[in-house]
Amino acid sequence: MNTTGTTVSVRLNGKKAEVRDGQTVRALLESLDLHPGMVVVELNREILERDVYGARTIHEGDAIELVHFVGGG
Amino acid sequence: MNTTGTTVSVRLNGKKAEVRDGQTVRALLESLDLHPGMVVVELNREILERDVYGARTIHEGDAIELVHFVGGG
Amino acid sequence: MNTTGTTVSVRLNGKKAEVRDGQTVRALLESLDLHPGMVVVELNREILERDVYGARTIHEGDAIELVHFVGGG
Amino acid sequence: MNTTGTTVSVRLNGKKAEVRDGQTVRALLESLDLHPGMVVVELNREILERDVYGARTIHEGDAIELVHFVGGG
Amino acid sequence: MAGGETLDTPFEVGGHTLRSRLIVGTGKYETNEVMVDAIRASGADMVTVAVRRVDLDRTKEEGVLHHLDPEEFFLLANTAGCYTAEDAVRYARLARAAGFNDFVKLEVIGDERTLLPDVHATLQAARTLAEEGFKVMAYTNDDLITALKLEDAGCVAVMPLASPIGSGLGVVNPYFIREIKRRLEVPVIVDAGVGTASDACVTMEQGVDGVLMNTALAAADDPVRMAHAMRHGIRAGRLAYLAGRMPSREIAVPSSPTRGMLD
Amino acid sequence: MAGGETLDTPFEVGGHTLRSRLIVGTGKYETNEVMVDAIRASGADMVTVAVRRVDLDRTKEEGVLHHLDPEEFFLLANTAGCYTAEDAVRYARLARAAGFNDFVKLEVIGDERTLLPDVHATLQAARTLAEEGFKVMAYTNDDLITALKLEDAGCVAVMPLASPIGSGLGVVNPYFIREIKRRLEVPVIVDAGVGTASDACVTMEQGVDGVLMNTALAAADDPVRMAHAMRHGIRAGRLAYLAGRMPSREIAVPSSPTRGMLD
Amino acid sequence: MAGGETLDTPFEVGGHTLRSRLIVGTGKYETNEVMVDAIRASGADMVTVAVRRVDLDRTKEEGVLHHLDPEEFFLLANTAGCYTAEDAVRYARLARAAGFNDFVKLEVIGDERTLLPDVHATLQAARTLAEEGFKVMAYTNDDLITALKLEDAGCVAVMPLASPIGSGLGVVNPYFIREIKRRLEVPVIVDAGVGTASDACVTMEQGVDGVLMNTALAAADDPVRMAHAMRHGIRAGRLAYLAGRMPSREIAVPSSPTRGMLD
Amino acid sequence: MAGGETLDTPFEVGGHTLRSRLIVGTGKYETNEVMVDAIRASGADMVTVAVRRVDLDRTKEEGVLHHLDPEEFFLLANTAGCYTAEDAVRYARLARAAGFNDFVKLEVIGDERTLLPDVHATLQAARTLAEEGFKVMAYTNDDLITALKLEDAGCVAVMPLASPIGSGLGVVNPYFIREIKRRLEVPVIVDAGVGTASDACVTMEQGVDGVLMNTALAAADDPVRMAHAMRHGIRAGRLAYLAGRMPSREIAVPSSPTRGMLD
Repeated sequence: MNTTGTTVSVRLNGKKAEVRDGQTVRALLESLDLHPGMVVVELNREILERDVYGARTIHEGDAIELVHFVGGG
Repeated sequence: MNTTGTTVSVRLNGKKAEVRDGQTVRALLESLDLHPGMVVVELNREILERDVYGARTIHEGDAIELVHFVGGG
Repeated sequence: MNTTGTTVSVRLNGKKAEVRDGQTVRALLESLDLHPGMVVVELNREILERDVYGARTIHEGDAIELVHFVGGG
Repeated sequence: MNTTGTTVSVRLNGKKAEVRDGQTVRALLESLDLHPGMVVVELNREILERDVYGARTIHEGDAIELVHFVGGG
Repeated sequence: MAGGETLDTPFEVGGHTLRSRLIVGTGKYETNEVMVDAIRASGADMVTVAVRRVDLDRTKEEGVLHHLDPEEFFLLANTAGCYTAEDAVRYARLARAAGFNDFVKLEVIGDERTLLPDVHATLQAARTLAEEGFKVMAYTNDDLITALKLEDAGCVAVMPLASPIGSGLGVVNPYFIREIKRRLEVPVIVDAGVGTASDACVTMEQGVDGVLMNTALAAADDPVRMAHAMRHGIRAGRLAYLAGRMPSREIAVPSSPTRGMLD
Repeated sequence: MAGGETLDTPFEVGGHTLRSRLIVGTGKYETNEVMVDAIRASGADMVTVAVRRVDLDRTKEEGVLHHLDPEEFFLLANTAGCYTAEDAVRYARLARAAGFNDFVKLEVIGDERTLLPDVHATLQAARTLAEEGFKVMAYTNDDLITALKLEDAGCVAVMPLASPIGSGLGVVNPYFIREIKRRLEVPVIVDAGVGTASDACVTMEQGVDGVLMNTALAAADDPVRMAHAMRHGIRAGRLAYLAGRMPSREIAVPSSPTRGMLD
Repeated sequence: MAGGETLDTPFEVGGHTLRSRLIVGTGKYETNEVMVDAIRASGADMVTVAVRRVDLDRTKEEGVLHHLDPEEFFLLANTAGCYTAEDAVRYARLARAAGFNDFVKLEVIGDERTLLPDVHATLQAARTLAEEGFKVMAYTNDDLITALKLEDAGCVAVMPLASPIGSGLGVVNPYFIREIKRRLEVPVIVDAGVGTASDACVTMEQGVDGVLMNTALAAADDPVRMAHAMRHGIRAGRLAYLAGRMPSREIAVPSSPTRGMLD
Repeated sequence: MAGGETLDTPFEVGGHTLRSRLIVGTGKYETNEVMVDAIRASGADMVTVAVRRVDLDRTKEEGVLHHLDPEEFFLLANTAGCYTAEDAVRYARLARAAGFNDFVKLEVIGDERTLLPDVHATLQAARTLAEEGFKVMAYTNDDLITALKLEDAGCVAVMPLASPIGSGLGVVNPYFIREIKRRLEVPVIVDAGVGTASDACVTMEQGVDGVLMNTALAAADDPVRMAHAMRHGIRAGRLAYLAGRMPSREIAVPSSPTRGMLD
């Protein structure tokens, strides 16, 4: 896996962001201090099962949505 | 008190009735099998205290009303 | 009738006023430029017929009310 | 046009009916005493312009609907 | 509407016949011109006026007779502003002394905030005035029992409120208004509370004989146009009442034929 | 009423100008004479008719044109009785083939018991008919979103119900009717549910452009008198809307002056 | 509900504290068993009873005390059936002579058909009874002015109707009920007219202190279940009043966040 | 209330049994503490939540799961904020991926100002989601025809509005709500519009299976007390419906005996 630490540009929750190229979703969540069980991840419009967070990696131009439950009626 | 048993006509709860002359209110209630504590007696438009039931007697032409509580809204 | 023109104090429509002693009601209305047919006069709580305006005179302490119709619901 | 007078079965306003084979729509309306201007004719689900009533002819198995305006809300 | 007039029954109060079932007040208009135009547009022939002191400082000409011709309109004086039977009787006598007629719209208010009538004092004043020969049209609340007593007292009309004076809430309690009309023989004229044309229409649909209003016209953005609206609303409600409305039901019923559909 | 006419704004639907804001149906009258008299009394110039098979057994003359002169009244054919978009389109085409005009009152019913419209099928039919050049006046429920879609589909008028056909319950949801009027550009004509004159008046007070009714007239005890009542009710509501009603408030406000009272 | 009790304020009438804001009648039940079960289910601790002649023919045991324990329930005798102030005073004195308490529910009826109170006779009787030391709870109509006079007369509670006795129409005029509550210092208990649980709830939401009902329970298909419903309805209305409802508005406001939506 | 529970029938939605007929939202509370206290006071066991982006700036902790224990409450995710069928489907899938259950409160809004549902897009989304195995509880308007189509589409519950979201206008059209309940087999849960306890009570009296609310609690002056009020109001309405209310009539009927009066 990539360790050089080169960064790539992605769209994270609608905003431009820089993340390590090839970083896994799990690593991303950890870096954001988000508990995997508390969020749902949509990568390029595909909803990810939690058990693939460790396998799926992030690359240039990816669109990532991290959602959760908030108060609503 | 009168024991001869001559009877007199009275108006009892709106109906003509024959009762022993000089009979006490208490005696009347007993003869009607009414518990004094369950009724209120009005004799000729005068409401009687319960402690006079034994003293007040009934005579010709008296108007007697025996009332109690019934279901109502 | 009085012609000296000495004045007296009266209560006219709730306010203190000075009028000529012995002045007639008609004269009062004229002095106020009020058409007799357009007002009703109450003198000391007595409602005056119009035909007595020329006869009834005003004296010290009289309470005079001049009323008419105004818009109302 | 056909003059032999052999009849054919058609469905007229939902009911089975016998009409002269090859009869024109106009002739049908006349035979039914219906003024052409007061009805609209649907022949086998095709709405007919009034100026073809004289040309279009009726044949075995045709479904004819003669409709008009009635009171409605 | 010409021919239409014949569709309705005559309307008489205290021996006086009215062409219109709408009676209007003359208060609270921005100008006297608007007042007169609105009253004419309303079609009313009876108008109410109040009895007040002449303003001797003459800041402005308040006398309503300078604007309304008593030949054109029947003047119904009220006792508005009175809080006791005595005051109401006094104002009624002053009004009659003006010499126009024996009618009075009796009003005895019981509370400043709601302007609700004091039916106890009203009944007392009504008896006094009726004995003095007044033709009393009594403003009251929507209580049937008081209405019956006012009729017994000799009032020529009983005038229950639809809702508080100037509130514009319309007929809050149609049941009571309807029952008052059912039970009285003298005309029942709903007084106060009407806010818009549909209120007037609904009120007349209860079967009452007429409606008296003031604020709904004077406080409308366009009093004259609202007066036209009220004229139509009163008439609409009256005719609908006489025509007998369709029954209302929760289940729908088609208005076009169900037969004659195509295959 | 003569001069009164000028008090209102013009009313145009699909390029056709109407003198009256009241549109009436021609169904369910006891006799054709009463129907014609009632329609004339209502003042309506547009009347709805249904498309049905000619009764070949001629039990009686059903054709409404034997009683109504197309020169006197504008005929608005409806698709009443249709339960699918296809049927509605078929009936609309048959109606247009009659040669009077391109207007159609589109009606696609979704349920026999309530006669409520199937707004999904109605929208579909509206699109088809608008493309075919029909001037579609669409009967719908009181849903704003559907109303907006019908306008987008090209309908020349949207006709929400006040309450179910023939129910006579009046405007059950004035909020929705008002909002539909606020948001649409094409005329909004309330169709169905009006039961008496005050219902018509209240409906117009919501600001809508017109009202269509049938049962309220045909099922009244006296249809002709009720037609007069409705004519007045519609006009009353319209003028009251334009006049701008007084604000309503819970606290009373006197209509006679509070100053000028006697001591 | 346990902890819930603490959510409400205490309720006291004439120096007597009540646990429940619901007061119930004891009339018109099919059986005495159902009456007792329903009253227990209602949670009421004050119950009304009527004063009547003993039935000497003993067709059946009418005495309500054979079924209700005066230790368990506070007996409020009424003067139901009286049409004059004199009769009402007589019945009140008879009731007090029964020896339970000095309270009386004063009722002077003015009309057989509507059973509306004669507020004129009621006021007169209230004055007499208050002078004799009775704790008068006066049944009256929804007239504020009469309510104020009854309070002045010394009544310990004023009991305006929601609608006529046994009508089940609910609170027809919430404005008047609300205003009566606003202006009086003694408890205001709405008496008569409640038909179902929501009526009880709406009544309490006006801010009144309590509700008295009878027919709504006795004439329900299942009086005991309805009694449970009323207990909850009264409590719901009371707590909603104390909680302060949201403002109502015609325009919608989202209950979920509008931000945080996805691209 | 303990024993009371047995007075009602069980309430099941999509195979899940609910103890309470009240479902509450979790939005718009001033603090999370008040939210939790209010929800507990309401007695609700199903609560709605919205799906939104995580706020990466972490201005504050928005995640509702930090405050509500999924073991204590059944989480019903909604698609609030979606204006197209596609968006609603996307949000529903994201919600299900959270791994709690297959339920979704489907909401497709058609207009920002009124937040009224787009019933056309809602129906389309409902079909898609039902096919994907979702247990769809569909928010809709009060149109019976759409409700029937939603049931056909496989929704486990249909949720008509009482009035617009956050309006607090209560049940504006009880006829339609009642008819929807009469005709559907799946549970009918009224969603949106309830403003106070009596609204909840009236809603349940129409016979519906439950009520969903949010603003009425969150926007009350005292949300916790209002939650208690709503719990009682829902129960009162449900029991009153089951108990069968007395018939209402315009004429009064005495609740005390008419016989047995004195001379």
